Amino acid sequence: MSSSPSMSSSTEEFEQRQLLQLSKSRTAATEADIMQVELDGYAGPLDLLLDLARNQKVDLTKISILALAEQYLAYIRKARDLKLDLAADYLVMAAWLAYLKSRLLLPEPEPDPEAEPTAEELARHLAHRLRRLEAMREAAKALWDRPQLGRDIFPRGMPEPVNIRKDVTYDADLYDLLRAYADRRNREAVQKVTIRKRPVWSIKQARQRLEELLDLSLSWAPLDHFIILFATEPEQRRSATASSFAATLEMAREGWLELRQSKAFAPLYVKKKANGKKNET
Amino acid sequence: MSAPPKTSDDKMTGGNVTALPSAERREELRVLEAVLFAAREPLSTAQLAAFLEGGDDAEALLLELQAHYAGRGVHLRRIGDKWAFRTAEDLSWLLQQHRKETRKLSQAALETLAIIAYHQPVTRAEIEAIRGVAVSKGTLDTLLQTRWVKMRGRKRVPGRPMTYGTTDTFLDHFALTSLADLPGARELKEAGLLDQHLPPDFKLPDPARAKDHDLDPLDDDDIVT
Amino acid sequence: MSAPPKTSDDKMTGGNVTALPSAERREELRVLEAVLFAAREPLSTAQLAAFLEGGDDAEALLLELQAHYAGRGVHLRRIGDKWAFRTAEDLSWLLQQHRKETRKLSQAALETLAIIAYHQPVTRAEIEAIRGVAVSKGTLDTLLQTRWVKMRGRKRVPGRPMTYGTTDTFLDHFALTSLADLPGARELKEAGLLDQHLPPDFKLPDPARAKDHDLDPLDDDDIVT
Repeated sequence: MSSSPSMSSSTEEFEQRQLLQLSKSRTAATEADIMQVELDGYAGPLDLLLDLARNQKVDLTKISILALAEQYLAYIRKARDLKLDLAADYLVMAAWLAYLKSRLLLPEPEPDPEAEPTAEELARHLAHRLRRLEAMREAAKALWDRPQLGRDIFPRGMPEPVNIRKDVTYDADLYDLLRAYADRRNREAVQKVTIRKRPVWSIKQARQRLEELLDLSLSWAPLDHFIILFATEPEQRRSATASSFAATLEMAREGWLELRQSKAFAPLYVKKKANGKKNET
Repeated sequence: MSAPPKTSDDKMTGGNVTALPSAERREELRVLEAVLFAAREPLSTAQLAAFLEGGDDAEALLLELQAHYAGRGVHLRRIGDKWAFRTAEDLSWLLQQHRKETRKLSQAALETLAIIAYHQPVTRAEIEAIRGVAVSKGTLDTLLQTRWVKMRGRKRVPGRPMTYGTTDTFLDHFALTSLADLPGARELKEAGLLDQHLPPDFKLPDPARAKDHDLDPLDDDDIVT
Repeated sequence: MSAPPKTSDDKMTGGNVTALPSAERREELRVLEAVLFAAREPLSTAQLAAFLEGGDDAEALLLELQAHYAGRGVHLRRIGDKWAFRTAEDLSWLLQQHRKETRKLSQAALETLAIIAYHQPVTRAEIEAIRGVAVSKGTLDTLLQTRWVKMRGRKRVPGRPMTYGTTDTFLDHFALTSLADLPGARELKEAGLLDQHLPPDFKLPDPARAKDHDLDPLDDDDIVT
């Protein structure tokens, strides 16, 4: 039953479904986008009230709200007797109707404009809400029964679309034309200077060379000496120095070479550690 | 029909030769007829007027054309401020082969559509107050997807909730000339059932929460479009 | 139109009351009208006859409907043995909307046009050599569209590349009497458009002297309209 632990986390929807086993079969509001035969039930307490009101078989304007409240409360009581979980909004409605019922049964105090609405007013308002809901239900049906495009009435089967033809005209004047030509010729006529691609030493390249050279050198040596050995062109030296410096820091961090410098801007000395391990180990 | 038919021309002229439709006017009617016949989607009076050369009143010409087609197999329908030729609804049985798979709406969606149509511009909270249950996001999505419903701007109340209304596509689909043609619209209005301005306790039958739901009545001014 | 118009109804009945279309016949006309309106393709007389209940002659009814639409914006046209509503021929202009739009030539197009003007007949590869950048097909298409540029024949070299030149429309648009009016190097320098210090081997071709004698004339295949 609904009280079992596995069901205790049931959603409101589930609780409604439980309640609705009591009610007669009907379609109800659904989250689904398309019409389908939905779980039997009511779309909320107002829907239930409206159904009960219809059972009074009178015009909704002449409905007895007191009788309706009693029917609703009886319905809820029955649901609880069957130990059905009820959605909170059904219970809120029950509480409110119990309150309304008690007020309808009590003699009304002297009308006080400052006080809350009288029981009569509350009852009238509820009746109005029910009428409004019913009116919208009927309107929905009447709307759907109207002739519908594509179902009952049809547009032209072979529409003849309007062709929009764009007549594009271009504009340019002679000055623009000559300016464009002269500018291009000026640019092309100036002797072509090709800027040679400057070789750039990557840190990886620098490190590879340094590793090779350091393998051959067993004592302290200035880093610059190594750089001169592999960066033979003067124009490469700046890039090679930067990359080599970064590479030596990396290698020192990995613990396979030592670095030494006497003061700022002094030559940087490097030496392979005696038990230095290579990167790839 | 046993008597010789009175034609629309007879009615218009009433025997007065000066009131005869001029050749120009007839030509304007032909133009409107051709453009409307060729189009599949409804065209606005302004769009149609652009096809007319003379200073003739497009509206008057369209009404004349509409009258001309009144008893025919094809009708000129007015849809909001737009116009379109559509087959006569009583001939629907002939055209079943053209019938498209009609979009089916859930009861909740259909009810929500009706509430939006009759109460627009209306907020989600107002729809919920009428139906007495929450409106799922899917329902509004579905209605927006059909293009029958559109957002109509935010209401100028705290929280600035979005309001919803119907479109011209809605009018076209349900063969409505205007919202005043909604089934029973006048009766519902007279019965006060379309009134948004309700006492606070209308909103929820929960006395504890009733006062939170005091909504300002909707004016057109509230709608920022 | 000064005389009271004869309406189509008058024409049909010819004043003979017995020849009046009966209510049934009118209904059959409505049916044909609606079916033809909603049809997605022209329908044969036999197909249309299937929609008629009575034993009425479909052909005769269709001819009557056709006569009814004869002076209207829409005609019922017979296409082979089939029927369809079509916009009246004389109103077909309604379905053609011309929209005029003036665009400025892009810098690339302007440059290419200028190179074609001075260096014609010139191949695409030659234009690219002068510009130093590729010429897109779109640029050449645009120039052909302006009608300022035309194809001038294929060059008698391997690959037989197409050459381009300018048209009379070009001369007209830029208010030039002939290509000889295009300013030469000296004038361009005077106008400050060309650099004063250009290499001695700098040459500006004389487009007026351009001859087509070393070109193969255009084939039919070359003509792209």
